[in-house]
Amino acid sequence: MTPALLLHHQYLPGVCVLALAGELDRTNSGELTAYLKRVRRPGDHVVADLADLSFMDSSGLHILLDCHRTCLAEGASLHLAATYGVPVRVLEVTGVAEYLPGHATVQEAIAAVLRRP
Amino acid sequence: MTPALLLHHQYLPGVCVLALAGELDRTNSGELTAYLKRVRRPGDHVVADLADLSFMDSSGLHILLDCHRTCLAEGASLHLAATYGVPVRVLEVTGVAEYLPGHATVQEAIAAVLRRP
Amino acid sequence: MNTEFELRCPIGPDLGYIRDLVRIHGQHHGLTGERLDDLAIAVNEAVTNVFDHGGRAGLITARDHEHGVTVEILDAGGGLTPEHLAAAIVDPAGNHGFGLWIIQHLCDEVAVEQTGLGSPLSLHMSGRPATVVLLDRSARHTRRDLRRAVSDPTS
Amino acid sequence: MNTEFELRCPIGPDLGYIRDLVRIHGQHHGLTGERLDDLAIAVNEAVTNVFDHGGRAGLITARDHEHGVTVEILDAGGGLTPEHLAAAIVDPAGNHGFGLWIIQHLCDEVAVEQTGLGSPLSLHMSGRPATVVLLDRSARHTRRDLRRAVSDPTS
Ligand SMILES: Nc1ncnc2c1ncn2[C@@H]1O[C@H](COP(=O)(O)OP(=O)(O)O)[C@@H](O)[C@H]1O
Ligand SMILES: Nc1ncnc2c1ncn2[C@@H]1O[C@H](COP(=O)(O)OP(=O)(O)O)[C@@H](O)[C@H]1O
Repeated sequence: MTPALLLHHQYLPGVCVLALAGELDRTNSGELTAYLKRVRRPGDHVVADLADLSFMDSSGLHILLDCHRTCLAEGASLHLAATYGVPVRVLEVTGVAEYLPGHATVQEAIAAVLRRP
Repeated sequence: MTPALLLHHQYLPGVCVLALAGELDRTNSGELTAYLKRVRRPGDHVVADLADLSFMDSSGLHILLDCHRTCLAEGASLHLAATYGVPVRVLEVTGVAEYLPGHATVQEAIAAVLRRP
Repeated sequence: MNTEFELRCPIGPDLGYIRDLVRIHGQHHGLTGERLDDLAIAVNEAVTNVFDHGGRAGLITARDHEHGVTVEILDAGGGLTPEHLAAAIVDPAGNHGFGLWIIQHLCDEVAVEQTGLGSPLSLHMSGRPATVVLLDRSARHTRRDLRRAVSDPTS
Repeated sequence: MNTEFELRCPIGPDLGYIRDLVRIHGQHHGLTGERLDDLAIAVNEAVTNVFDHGGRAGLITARDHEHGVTVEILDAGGGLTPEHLAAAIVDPAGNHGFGLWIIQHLCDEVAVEQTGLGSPLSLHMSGRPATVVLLDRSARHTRRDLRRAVSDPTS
């Protein structure tokens, strides 16, 4: 039984807002990779809303960093929103948090992304 | 580690209203026996509020039945309130539910007890 | 490496820990709602008996099957017999006898063996709804639903 | 009957089940909050490695101590070495290497043995607050609290 990972997205002009819910681990991280590839339009900024993500492992970190690099290469950026609990723990202990800007809410993340286009 | 069992009581004229919370099993059922003995005044009806009791085993049934018998011997009765989940399952499968009147709410249980003094 | 089990833990006095483990096991192997409660209730009664009547030590082993789980409670005391199971009665007027009755009425299959190592009690639980089992097996009692009864005390 | 463990389960692909078992074990043996998260995160990484780099089978054994718990992940493959642990680095620019780093930075003690049966990785977790451990050990990174940072992005 693979833990449930629920993925949703919403488009704003130049921004793909991605909501992750459930538990993200090695058994379902491929779903996130495929989803990102499918829904992110070239050049889009990405805001990843982690509010309902109760677990994230190192494979999740790798996907976020890959996404970050893809964004940078296209002049865009990846911002995280509502990070707490296990995801923030994993982001923190590895130092990855320092590479990925974090915001209290999705609204603030979107505002930050749109301020520096 | 013994699971937490929280016991509270409140007096009404002729009625002892007992609220049980947590998990009731063989490792802590002695606490309930002692508590009942201490707080129930002779002749009191008892209303046992099980709303926040998430587990009850057969030792809990024995205590309720003992209390029921003590009440009967003194012309009083034991009524249960807000029984669902595990406690109702155990009361049902043993047929004990048929001996102990059950009510949706504490208020209804108190009203029923006071109707037949 | 023997991994012909899904979960194993020694019998200890922390009944809440054992109930939680059994719930996690059942949940991850397809049991939900009342079936999950039933398994936790049954295992709890069996372990309580190991302390009340048995060797006060033993081993719990949980396995999964295509449609449900089996939990084996191995009492190091070895005193539990098929006769005890067969003799289980419910006597709300008396003071004893609920444990083995509850176990046999909540589980789909219950069996006890006697081995040199103790008396393993196997409780099998399928994933199908519990109501079926209750209607099936418990003709002895009126199966009125207390939750219905409590919401309408006149019924 | 060997009961020198508190909990044992075979390594299987249901990582969520293993995390839940480990959480129940830690919780009933005194771990709370972040310490409980840390243990679940570390065990999850170790078990993931058994699938990614190891024998894809093995055994998880949890024991409790006076002030905390130890979880042993025995990889049937036996390929994990102390050198792997020592070589663990974090390279946010690269693509690998987070698992063993995370394990060693979240647990109080980490050790690997090599036996004929496989490579048991022992993760020890005490009940004391995790922040102490982090401040202690992770001088390499600025330990700013992301939760503080996210509520004030300018800080
Ligand atoms: N693990 C055990 N070892 C020995 N005897 C047992 C064990 N479990 C149950 N029994 C026997 O079966 C009887 C019925 O048990 P049970 O239905 O659980 O009710 P109770 O525990 O209230 O007596 C016990 O009184 C005891 O004689
Ligand atoms: N169970 C294992 N068996 C064999 N080698 C392992 C095992 N776990 C880790 N390793 C080795 O240690 C390296 C670092 O592991 P880790 O830090 O988890 O990062 P990653 O899994 O991303 O490579 C692996 O690439 C592998 O060579």
